[in-house]
Amino acid sequence: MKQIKAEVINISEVKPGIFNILMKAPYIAKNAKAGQFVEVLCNNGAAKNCTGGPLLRRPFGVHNAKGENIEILFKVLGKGTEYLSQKKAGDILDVIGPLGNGFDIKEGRLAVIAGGGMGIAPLLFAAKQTKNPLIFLGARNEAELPCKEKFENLGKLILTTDDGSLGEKCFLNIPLERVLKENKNAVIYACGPHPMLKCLADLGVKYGVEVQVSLEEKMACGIGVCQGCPVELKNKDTKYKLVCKDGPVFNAEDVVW
Amino acid sequence: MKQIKAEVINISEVKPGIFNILMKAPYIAKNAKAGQFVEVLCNNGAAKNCTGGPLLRRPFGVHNAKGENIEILFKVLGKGTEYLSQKKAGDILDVIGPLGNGFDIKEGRLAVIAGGGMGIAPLLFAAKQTKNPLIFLGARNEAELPCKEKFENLGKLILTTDDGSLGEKCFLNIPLERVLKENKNAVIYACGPHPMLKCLADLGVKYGVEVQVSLEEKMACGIGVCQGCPVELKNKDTKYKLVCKDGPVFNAEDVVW
Amino acid sequence: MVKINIGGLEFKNPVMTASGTFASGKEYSEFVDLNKLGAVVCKTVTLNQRDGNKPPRIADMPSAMLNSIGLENKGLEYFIENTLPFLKNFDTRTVASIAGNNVEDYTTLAKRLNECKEVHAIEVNMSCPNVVHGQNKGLFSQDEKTTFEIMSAVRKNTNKPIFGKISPMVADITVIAKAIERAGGDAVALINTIPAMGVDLKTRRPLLGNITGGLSGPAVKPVALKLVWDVYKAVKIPVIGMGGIMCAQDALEFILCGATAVQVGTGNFVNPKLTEETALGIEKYFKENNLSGVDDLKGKLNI
Amino acid sequence: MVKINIGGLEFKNPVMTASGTFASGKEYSEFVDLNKLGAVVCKTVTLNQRDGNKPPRIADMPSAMLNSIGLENKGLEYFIENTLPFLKNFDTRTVASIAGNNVEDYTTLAKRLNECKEVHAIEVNMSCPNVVHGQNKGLFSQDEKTTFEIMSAVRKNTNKPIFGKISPMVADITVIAKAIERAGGDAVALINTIPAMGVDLKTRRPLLGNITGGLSGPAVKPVALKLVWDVYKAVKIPVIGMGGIMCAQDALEFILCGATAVQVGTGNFVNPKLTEETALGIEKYFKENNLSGVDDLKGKLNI
Ligand SMILES: Cc1cc2nc3c(=O)[nH]c(=O)nc-3n(C[C@H](O)[C@H](O)[C@H](O)COP(=O)(O)OP(=O)(O)OC[C@H]3O[C@@H](n4cnc5c(N)ncnc54)[C@H](O)[C@@H]3O)c2cc1C
Ligand SMILES: Cc1cc2nc3c(=O)[nH]c(=O)nc-3n(C[C@H](O)[C@H](O)[C@H](O)COP(=O)(O)OP(=O)(O)OC[C@H]3O[C@@H](n4cnc5c(N)ncnc54)[C@H](O)[C@@H]3O)c2cc1C
Ligand SMILES: Cc1cc2nc3c(=O)[nH]c(=O)nc-3n(C[C@H](O)[C@H](O)[C@H](O)COP(=O)(O)O)c2cc1C
Ligand SMILES: Cc1cc2nc3c(=O)[nH]c(=O)nc-3n(C[C@H](O)[C@H](O)[C@H](O)COP(=O)(O)O)c2cc1C
Ligand code: FES
Ligand code: FES
Repeated sequence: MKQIKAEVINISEVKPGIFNILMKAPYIAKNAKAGQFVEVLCNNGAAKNCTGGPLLRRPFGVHNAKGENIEILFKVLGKGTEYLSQKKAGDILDVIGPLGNGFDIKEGRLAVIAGGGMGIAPLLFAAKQTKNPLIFLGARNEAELPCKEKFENLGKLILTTDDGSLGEKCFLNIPLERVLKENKNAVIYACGPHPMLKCLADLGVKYGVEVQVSLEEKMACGIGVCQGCPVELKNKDTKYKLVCKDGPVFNAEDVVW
Repeated sequence: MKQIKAEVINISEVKPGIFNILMKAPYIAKNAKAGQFVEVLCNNGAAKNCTGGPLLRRPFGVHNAKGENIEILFKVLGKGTEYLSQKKAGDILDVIGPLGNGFDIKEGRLAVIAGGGMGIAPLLFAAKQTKNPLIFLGARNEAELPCKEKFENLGKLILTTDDGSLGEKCFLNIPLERVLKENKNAVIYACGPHPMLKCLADLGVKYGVEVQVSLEEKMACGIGVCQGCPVELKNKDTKYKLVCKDGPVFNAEDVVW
Repeated sequence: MVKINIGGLEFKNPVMTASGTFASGKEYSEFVDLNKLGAVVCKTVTLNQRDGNKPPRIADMPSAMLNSIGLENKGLEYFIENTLPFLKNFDTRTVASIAGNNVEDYTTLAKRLNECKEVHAIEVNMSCPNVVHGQNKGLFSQDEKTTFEIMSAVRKNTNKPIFGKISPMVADITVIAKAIERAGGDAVALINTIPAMGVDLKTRRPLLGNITGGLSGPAVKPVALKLVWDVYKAVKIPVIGMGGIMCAQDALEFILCGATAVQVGTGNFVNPKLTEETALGIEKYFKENNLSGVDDLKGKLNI
Repeated sequence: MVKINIGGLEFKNPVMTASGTFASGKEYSEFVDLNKLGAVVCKTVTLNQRDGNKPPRIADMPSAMLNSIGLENKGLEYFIENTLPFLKNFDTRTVASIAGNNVEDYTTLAKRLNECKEVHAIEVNMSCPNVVHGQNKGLFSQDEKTTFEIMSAVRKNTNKPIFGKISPMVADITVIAKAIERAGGDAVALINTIPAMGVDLKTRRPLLGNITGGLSGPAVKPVALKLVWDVYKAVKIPVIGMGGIMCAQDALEFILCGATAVQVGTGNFVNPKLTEETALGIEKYFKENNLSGVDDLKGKLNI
């Protein structure tokens, strides 16, 4: 992991309120694994004078890494993401990464990608590192499902929305369960809202299938120093592990849901 | 006084680090007197989230008022002025004004304008409201003396700089004293660094000439509420008066220098 | 309208001005309709005229300001003759804020103001960090016994509702709040500014003429919320919360943490319309969320 | 190099890491050269493993952060066996930070760490706002007597320099600082975080799992400077200042207000190179201003 001055090469609003930033970060691009993340400073380097954005960095999954560049994909929720959304090509971002463990991609097993809402962000990179994955992407509605076209050539794409505005009108666990019934050697790589991940964890238990979930927690340091991002795990030497360092990807079986 | 949403019509860097903002503020343009000032919000309206600039407003003299527009002229010193310097045409500024008492322009008397450094800012407007003024502008060097050309047609212009890069190489009190010797009915309207104003106050006493000085103090409210901007005066019912409300213009005789 | 009641006195809504940040309302009445406010809490008045501290009295801090005004005011009689009459013209509550150098001063102030029918309630400021008191180094409200004595003295000399305004800088705020309650205080008002300072490295001088001052504004809000929550759990009398309120949401957060009313201070300087906007914003929130009164939100933190 | 001396121990410069914000240096050693720091103050260690508080443990505040970690750590023996060895590789001072539930815990911790030659000094944390102690509601360092007892117990059990780390939330910080001095403490370290809280109006829940937490970062600097200044004037032992240091200038301001050394906390999360940059910046400033040592700036406020 390194602290990088990354130049914004391109920023685009892919759906209303959802932005994609392509930035030059050769070290991170070269070293990042799917499921790892970066911590981006969202103020003008002048935390002291508080000119712009929050004090603490914000974590974002590596959405894509290619050549010297990486991409992040994010939704504007608060002042950190709002600050980032206003960046322009040529601006310099202060980024730390790559951070966390990333997915443990199991070759030779059926890769099932499962992304809900903004959870799809780190999964593009994951999908690219698996062979012929089955890709389940779900969201509340079409507007909340950005970048599906980027996934189209990577594997078989199954879309679901809560309101039926795109794909099947259901949660993604419904079509996903149909697949699990027939593919016990599948591995699920998942990221999304907590209830969705819990549901996948249950499916994993039911069908004896490995489920890797990428979790979220508020972060300060992002590198395992501050103990600010605990996740409760079962049967371990300590009650908590750290999302930023031991995660963000955990085996669903280990998590106290 | 009113709180106005003023659109930036033009912003220009007139000398390195010195900016002029022309903004649309009909109410202020119509009601402002020379020597009055405005208080400008220098953060994104989001003081709560501290996105950009300092919490407290910043005071600036009305540099010019014409039609629906006013101008301010300022030097970048800290985060408030830095924030303002980054504004663009079309941006909206939150401005309170006009504030303070302004100069008491005495018609029929010889008007002597005396501005040091950024003290020239409110004096353009003052010069315009006097007839055939003698205008003394002083600065450390040429680079610190913006907008002298704006004064050129308003009256007789006498320039001084500490390093001789423009006009006479001396403080402006030297040529000014020469004038006072011969014009006991002059009134001096002055703004500039504290030592310069003190020096003019002394000259006023020496020659029995009225000197009106525009003073500065850190401000919070700008309207006489917080008692944050005291200036010590002689022989008054209270020790202090307020720069924002009782001033910024004071009779030099009354001030405890 | 979100009416509230403190010590038997009704306020049309929970929004008050914080003492010292609104003078007596005259200046800000050009920006806000005072009739829309729950109360105007006037600048603290002392028995005699006070000149205040030497300048500079103001400095900027990250998300905050520092002040060391030093209770500049023209004294009690001037206040009664020249300041109070203005507020008679408005349909809002007038709260006088008082400070003394000792218990006797507070007694005199309370007795005299009790006679003024324009005054609806009295806030007892025992916590100005910019004034040094003769007998002890600290602020009155940093000491349980002194707090009790002052509040008792004021209680004996007025039957108007009285609020005890206290400093955040104590080991256990509940001890002080309980002393106010025991003495017959009708509300605990907090927080006053946090003692603080700033320096200029270039000149090696303090930023304030008085060296130290009081911190206020958004930076202190998390500290204030915690103390309001502590006091809310400890006493039965209402809590008046303040510290860093910059919008209606901030005010609602204070109510959620147990405040019956709120005061807006530093925020006035940033946005002169803030008091009225806060009152409107609270009303809107209560309507949208079908809350019938402040008790429906007060202290209702899900924990 | 701006060397300093605390309790007879030399530090190569006045910049230390603030406990709990740097772990034991391993992670940040990828960003900074630990050899460039005056000292690494390790995360507070307790006798036994502590799980810490339930999440969320972190929240953003204006110019600040809120935390309620709750002293999560693996306990004393783990610390000695697994953490300390790493720091042996660096030419900097290692300061262990300790916290207990009672005086006996502090005694045991001090005694055991006194045997570890890797430990150069001990910081006695009596002020973590995220831990509830059995016997009393407050923090140890909010009480003069408890502070004295703990520091005395530690003093008796180690001859290494000891720093008493204290909470800002007291009526009179000098009383606590003097208790540390009387007990034989070698330095007063302040401030620990300010007790605070945040709430989410939408969910009506506190932002932290532990409800309340501690505030740190730029917002608290003015409060910290004032307390450092107060303590500097009250005691003869060195003051170690911290609270919101985000650059060398901030650190120099602390020294100007009387600090002999400074600690960098929250700033590490914003800028992982901050400790080293601060050390370099201080050195540059001293050189440019022809200051021969920290005493040339310490407490030299023009007033
Ligand atoms: C390891 C990791 C990887 C992440 N990757 C991505 C990513 O690739 N793309 C992306 O868009 N986001 C991602 N997130 C979430 C992202 O970090 C947050 O959305 C961001 O920090 C919000 O910052 P803010 O300042 O804009 O909002 P804040 O001001 O912090 O919060 C604004 C509001 O949004 C809520 N909020 C904050 N974070 C979340 C969240 N994660 N989910 C739902 N509500 C939230 C807050 O509670 C608050 O109500 C990731 C988080 C983690 C821990
Ligand atoms: C009534 C009034 C009218 C004014 N009119 C003008 C004007 O027309 N044009 C203009 O350029 N300025 C004017 N000023 C000064 C202006 O308000 C300040 O320059 C401004 O507030 C600085 O804000 P900042 O946030 O950029 O600097 P800060 O961050 O507040 O300060 C940065 C540094 O500059 C120093 N500083 C701040 N203000 C001044 C000052 N006035 N003189 C010298 N050093 C200072 C500070 O001490 C600090 O070291 C006026 C002031 C008053 C009271
Ligand atoms: C400039 C200024 C003057 C103040 N004067 C007084 C005062 O006279 N009496 C008083 O009780 N509090 C006074 N205060 C404290 C405020 O009433 C309030 O308690 C504090 O500022 C916290 O609220 P805020 O963050 O909204 O400003 C003053 C505060 C400021 C900023
Ligand atoms: C996440 C976090 C964890 C902390 N843990 C400890 C701790 O274990 N022991 C301790 O004495 N102080 C702890 N502190 C307090 C800091 O050491 C420091 O006193 C405080 O944060 C003020 O400095 P700052 O503003 O530079 O962060 C912690 C602070 C933070 C932000
Ligand atoms: S964010 Fe600091 S340990 Fe995870
Ligand atoms: S700035 Fe508030 S009284 Fe002058």
